[in-house]
Amino acid sequence: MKHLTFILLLTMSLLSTIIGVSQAAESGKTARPQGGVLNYGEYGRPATLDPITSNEMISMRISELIFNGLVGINERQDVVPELAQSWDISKDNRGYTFKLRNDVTWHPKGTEKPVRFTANDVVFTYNIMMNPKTITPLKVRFEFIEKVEKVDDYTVRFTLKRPVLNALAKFSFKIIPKHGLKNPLYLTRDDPFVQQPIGTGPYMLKTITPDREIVMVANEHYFKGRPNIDQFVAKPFADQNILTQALTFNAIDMIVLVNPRSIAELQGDKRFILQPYNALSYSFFGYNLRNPLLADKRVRQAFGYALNRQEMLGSFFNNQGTIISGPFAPGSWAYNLDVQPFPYNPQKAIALLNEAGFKKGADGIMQKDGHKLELTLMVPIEKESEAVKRVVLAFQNYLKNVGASVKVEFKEWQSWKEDVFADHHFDIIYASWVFDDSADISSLFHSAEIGPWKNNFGAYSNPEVDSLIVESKLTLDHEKRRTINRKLHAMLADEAPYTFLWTLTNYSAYHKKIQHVAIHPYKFFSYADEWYIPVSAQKK
Amino acid sequence: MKKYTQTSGEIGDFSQLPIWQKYALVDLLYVAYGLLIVALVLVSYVLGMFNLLPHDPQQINIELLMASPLSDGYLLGTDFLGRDILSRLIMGIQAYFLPGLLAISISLIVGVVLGVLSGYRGGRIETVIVYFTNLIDSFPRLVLILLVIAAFKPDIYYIMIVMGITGIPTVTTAIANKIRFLAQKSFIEAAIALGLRTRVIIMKHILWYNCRALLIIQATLGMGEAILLETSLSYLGFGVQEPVSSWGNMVQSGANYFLQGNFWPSTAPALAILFTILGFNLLGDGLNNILEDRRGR
Amino acid sequence: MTAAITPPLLKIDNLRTYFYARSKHSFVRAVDGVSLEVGHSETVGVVGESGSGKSIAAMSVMGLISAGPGVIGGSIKFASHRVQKNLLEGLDKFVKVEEQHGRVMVVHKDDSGWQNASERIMGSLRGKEIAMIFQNPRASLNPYITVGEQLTEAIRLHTANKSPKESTERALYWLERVKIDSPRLRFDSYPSAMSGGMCQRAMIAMALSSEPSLLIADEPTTGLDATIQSKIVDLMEELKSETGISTLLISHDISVISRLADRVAVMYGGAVVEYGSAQLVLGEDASIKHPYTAALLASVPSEQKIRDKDNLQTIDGDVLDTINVPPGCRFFARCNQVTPEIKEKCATHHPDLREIAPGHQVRCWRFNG
Amino acid sequence: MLKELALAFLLLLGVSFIVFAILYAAPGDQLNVLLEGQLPTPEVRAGVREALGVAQSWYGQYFSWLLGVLSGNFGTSIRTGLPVGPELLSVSLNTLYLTLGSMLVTLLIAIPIALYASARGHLVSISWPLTMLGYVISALPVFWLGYIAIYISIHWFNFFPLASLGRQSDVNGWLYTFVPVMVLGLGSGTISEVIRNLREEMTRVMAEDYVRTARAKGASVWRHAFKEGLLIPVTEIIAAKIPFILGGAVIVEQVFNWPGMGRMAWQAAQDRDFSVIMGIALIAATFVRLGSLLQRTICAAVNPQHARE
Repeated sequence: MKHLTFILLLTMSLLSTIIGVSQAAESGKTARPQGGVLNYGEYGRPATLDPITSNEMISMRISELIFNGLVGINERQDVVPELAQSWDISKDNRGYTFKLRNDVTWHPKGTEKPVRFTANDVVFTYNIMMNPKTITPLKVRFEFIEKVEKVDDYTVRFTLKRPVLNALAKFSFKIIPKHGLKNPLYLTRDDPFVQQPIGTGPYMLKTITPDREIVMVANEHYFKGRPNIDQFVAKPFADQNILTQALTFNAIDMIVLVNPRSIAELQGDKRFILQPYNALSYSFFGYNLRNPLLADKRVRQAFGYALNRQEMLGSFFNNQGTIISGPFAPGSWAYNLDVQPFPYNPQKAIALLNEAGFKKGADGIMQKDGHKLELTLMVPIEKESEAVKRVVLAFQNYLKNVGASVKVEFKEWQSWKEDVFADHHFDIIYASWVFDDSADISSLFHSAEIGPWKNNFGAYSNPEVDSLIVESKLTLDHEKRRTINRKLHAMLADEAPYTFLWTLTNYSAYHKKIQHVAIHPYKFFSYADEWYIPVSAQKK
Repeated sequence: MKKYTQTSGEIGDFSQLPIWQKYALVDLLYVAYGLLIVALVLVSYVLGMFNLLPHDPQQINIELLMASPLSDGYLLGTDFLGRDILSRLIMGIQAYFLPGLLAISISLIVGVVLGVLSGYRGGRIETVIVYFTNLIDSFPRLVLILLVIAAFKPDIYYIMIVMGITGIPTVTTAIANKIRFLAQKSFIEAAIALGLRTRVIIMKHILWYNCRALLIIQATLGMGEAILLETSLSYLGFGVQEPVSSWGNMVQSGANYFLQGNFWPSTAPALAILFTILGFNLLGDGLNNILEDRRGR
Repeated sequence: MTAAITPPLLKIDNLRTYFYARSKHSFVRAVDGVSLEVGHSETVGVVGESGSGKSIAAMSVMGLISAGPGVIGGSIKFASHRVQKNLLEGLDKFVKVEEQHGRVMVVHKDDSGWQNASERIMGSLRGKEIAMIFQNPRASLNPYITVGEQLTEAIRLHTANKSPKESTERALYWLERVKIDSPRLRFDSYPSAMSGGMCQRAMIAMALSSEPSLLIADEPTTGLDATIQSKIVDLMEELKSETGISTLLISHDISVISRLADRVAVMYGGAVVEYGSAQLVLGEDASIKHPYTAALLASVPSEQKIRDKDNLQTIDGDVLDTINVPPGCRFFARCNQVTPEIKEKCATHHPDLREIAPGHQVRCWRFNG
Repeated sequence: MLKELALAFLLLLGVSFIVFAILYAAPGDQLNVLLEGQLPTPEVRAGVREALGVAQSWYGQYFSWLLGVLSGNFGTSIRTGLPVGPELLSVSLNTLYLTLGSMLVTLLIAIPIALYASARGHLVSISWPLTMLGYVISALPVFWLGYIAIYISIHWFNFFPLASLGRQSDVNGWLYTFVPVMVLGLGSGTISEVIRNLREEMTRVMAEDYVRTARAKGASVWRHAFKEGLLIPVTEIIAAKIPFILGGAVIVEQVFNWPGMGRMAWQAAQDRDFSVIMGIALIAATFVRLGSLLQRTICAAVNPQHARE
């Protein structure tokens, strides 16, 4: 399902997320068989294949196979060298100097002999990214960098505007080759590079079929050593039911994200492994506090009590997830486990509503001095939206039981965005935040973020929260920040600008012939170079 | 072995014969079935309108997702949200009834007018109209509709209006040809010679006497198409939107479980569609045969 | 050339062809017990008002009746030097007719069985032994195929001239034979480009080109304007004398019949009411005629009448409705020669065809004493 | 003929303009697809506009597109940045293949049934059930029919009819394309109409005088009825049905993962992908026009005199 992939800051390394690691993971880098092809199915076609302009998951997953960052994140969540072999950080925490590997070459461009990777490429990438004419979601995330300069061919120094906690992890952004682009100043989608990217990564793009099947082959000269599996093929599907069938019929070997309804079917099948990985996202109902009816905290809390989240999670997602109580990525250090999510308690809900001055009308709908408690729930349309439908309609029913009538209105994705973020023409929305490798909730609830195309779409404003957010931003002391965030969590849970629902566990399903599969929660293919297929299983 | 029987007794004036002796049995069966369906549609429309349903079609029941037919109180079982399928089927008619009629009337009325103009007047108007019809015909209907609703909003009325418009050419050309044919048979001259007023000729002699069968066929086909079209769009996610029920979005949501071997949730609405459309088509055929008084086939 | 010596070329016996009026649930007795003979190189004319069933009779001979129940009884014996067979051979087993006092009540018919069997019989004869030409020639030629092709098709189907070259020559020969000007040109043109008369000539050419033993001409002149009509008749007369082909000529036009026919059958209400040599049947003497024939003749303009300025008679009343056939004489209702003494019989009993002079039969109580 | 071509050209022009008008009238911004994943603040939008340099009046936009097309350049997809022309070519060929195939299926099934029904009254007993079957099948939602077909082929014949598999697979790759073609041919409501239509025509023609003549001269009835009773109606149907079948293709391509124009259209419609939508509309319309051109030429060839107008 479609997420609001917005850029929040919340550093990976502090996320003790369950990284899916298959049984075989422990066996160290012993000699593993090479060869074999891995066909994986995607729902939809990738638009662009480069790390800069691509703005949907499919493309990002592919560029994860083709490119590298200066640093990487290993399965244990530590920052590890990748293109940079070492780094040192200045006293004032504003200077980051990276020593680059000198044995890295770019994928050969056609027949030309491979070009070496140098500091120029790093500088170049940064400049491209920040150029106003480059259209990329990344920009926002690197505004904390003041400048970057090349020290020598294999050294670059970044200077930060201000010290940032765990800045290092942010240097995992992908590096693109200086010689790769047609236009040396900025990158738009009509540059051939976005369709024929060359990188330093374990796999190099071979061909794109007319059906936009992306064929990638092992990079013999990969600096971490040649990846085990010879070929990765991304196959686009237009129908999720067919996608699942394709797996069960061995037409593909892997589905990166299994549709909730198919989980049961695949669990039963011994040929496949269902591997959970943290979605790094949570779903919620967001309220528009501009609506006087919703401005009252008690009403929002009442809605919280009215929902039976456990039931929904159970029967819609067969319990593949965790119910949450607050705005932080579950399992993160900031998440306050002492705060309990609203229990299912309709009576309490009704009581709260009455307390807020609502009385049940003749038609069973609560009303307060003439105003009925009638609200519009805006939901974006997608072809494959069953889960969404279930949740929102269930929501509608639960609220009906406590005397609030909700009108569900499905809108085409773009106009939905316009309505919610530009015109604020809505009462309630159902959406999910997806945290990428770095996230921060400050933008969600700070009053400065109210306004068109700002993240605080619900116009929630509370000076206390504001100050807390600012505080936590400024402090560099980890413990201090932790306490602040826990406070923040408790507060927002009580204030209920959102009704926080749950974070779902994503599942990837793959044929069990594929060994040593570790999945990165967000980038997915980060460790794909270590996956392998036993020789016996390579012949299909 | 075919049997032909002479009416026994005095052979006199036969116009009094009951219709089931007048016309081919097949046609009568067709029409009967068609009328039955139409009646059912009307009834369920009314039922829906006054909400006289076994269950609340919106009421979801999370304990009982996708119950099989005849399970406690749910005659046709429940859907992926535990809502009563029967009630939603009945309610589903609402989605098509008026919009469908709108679509049909657009294509019939405009079609007839243009058809008469081009067939009866001819000349420059005709060329213009021909261009117009060809123009509409050049669009793949579904693509056009996709475009429109993606551009504006997925509203069944938008869909049906577009469908109505795309339906115009068929009617227009049919009517125009009919008129030309009649003109060839110097039928119209005769009428004019009889001193009939143009309006009468067109309305009564051309449209009513000679085109009614054709129009009926078009109308019945139109309703069928409306339903199928909405279904296709539902599959693409642009049909009637939840929680409002339409047969299309019922088939679609049910079909998500089809390949897993759970056929019923999609089969139920699919059958509804099947029988209804069949009814409309047969009604058209039967009436056509009877009005043209052809031997039933 | 009377039928006595050799078996006649075509001998229709008590042919009955009914149709079924679905809307009225009863039979249209289009042909109701017709008997006829066509001798070798003889032309028999069948005359009668439209709706008297003459065309249906002809079609029945050709086995072209497709509406049910169609032919339900009788025999059609055909005997040329090449073929001798009953065209309804063994077809009776496909029909079961239930009658109540002379009136057919129920017909069971296995249409497909009948059709297939009849096709088997007729297949070898149609076009080859028996050829047919129709009224309204322009519609009777295939508008999508050139005249020449339609001719050569017939020729290749039924004669020894198989090769395109031969058949083309043959076709051209026949086109000339029927006096189509510039046949080579016409050969390649489509019927739509030709006049009605021209088309009829082409039809005739097509019919004769396969040198059949019997030609059935169904209203060959109807739907053509007068001058053309007479031209066509001239042509047929000529061809008759040249080829001596036996012809069954159906027409409502006495003048045509009188010019071409050796013998004449007058049909009324699906039955033959008078049958005999042309000069007898169409002669002046009204006293030995069936009243209907007399009336028919009286309604035709002849020089004589025009000279005497006596005005044309018309036959009052309408053509007999062959669904609701009265028990008595079918012409009774319109007959102007009913005498009080026979009135009773006329009203109640159907007279049969009886020979009042050698080779002259009439179906009327006046002659049945 | 020349006139026909001119008309066709005019029509294509009209089509492109209408589509353009719709796109232009549509609310929302065709750049949204680029701004996915970030908050498209006015500033960002401005930046994008500058980067793409699409600041044109509507007619400017239309005519620059038109000129481009006339010079063989269909513009580039805003989504992928790829030139639309070549992609459209391959994709539209796939769709054409699907469309023609299904057309063939429809006719192969409809014609015998129709002829049966028309041939003679007494064959009714046989043709009735067939006709019914035709009606039933074409009253089913086409994607559901597709699911049934997939289910059956998986569970009964143990093969998975995905076009993509067919391409890389062994000798009988055609089997993979066979199922979708069947589904489209049977479904999408066409077949019943085709049957009805052909039946009426054939029956009418069988009653024509010249057919009787043919029987009377012992020639093959079918041969004589062929042109008017079958050839012409069939071509007319083909011409008339192309737009519908193209519509059905959208669905079938989704179900069977068929890399065709319909899928592209679906995606593009959501992205407001200007050049792609325009291109597709143009190609589709061209197919339709070609169909009717074909039909007219055949009619003219069959019978130059236009015997029956």
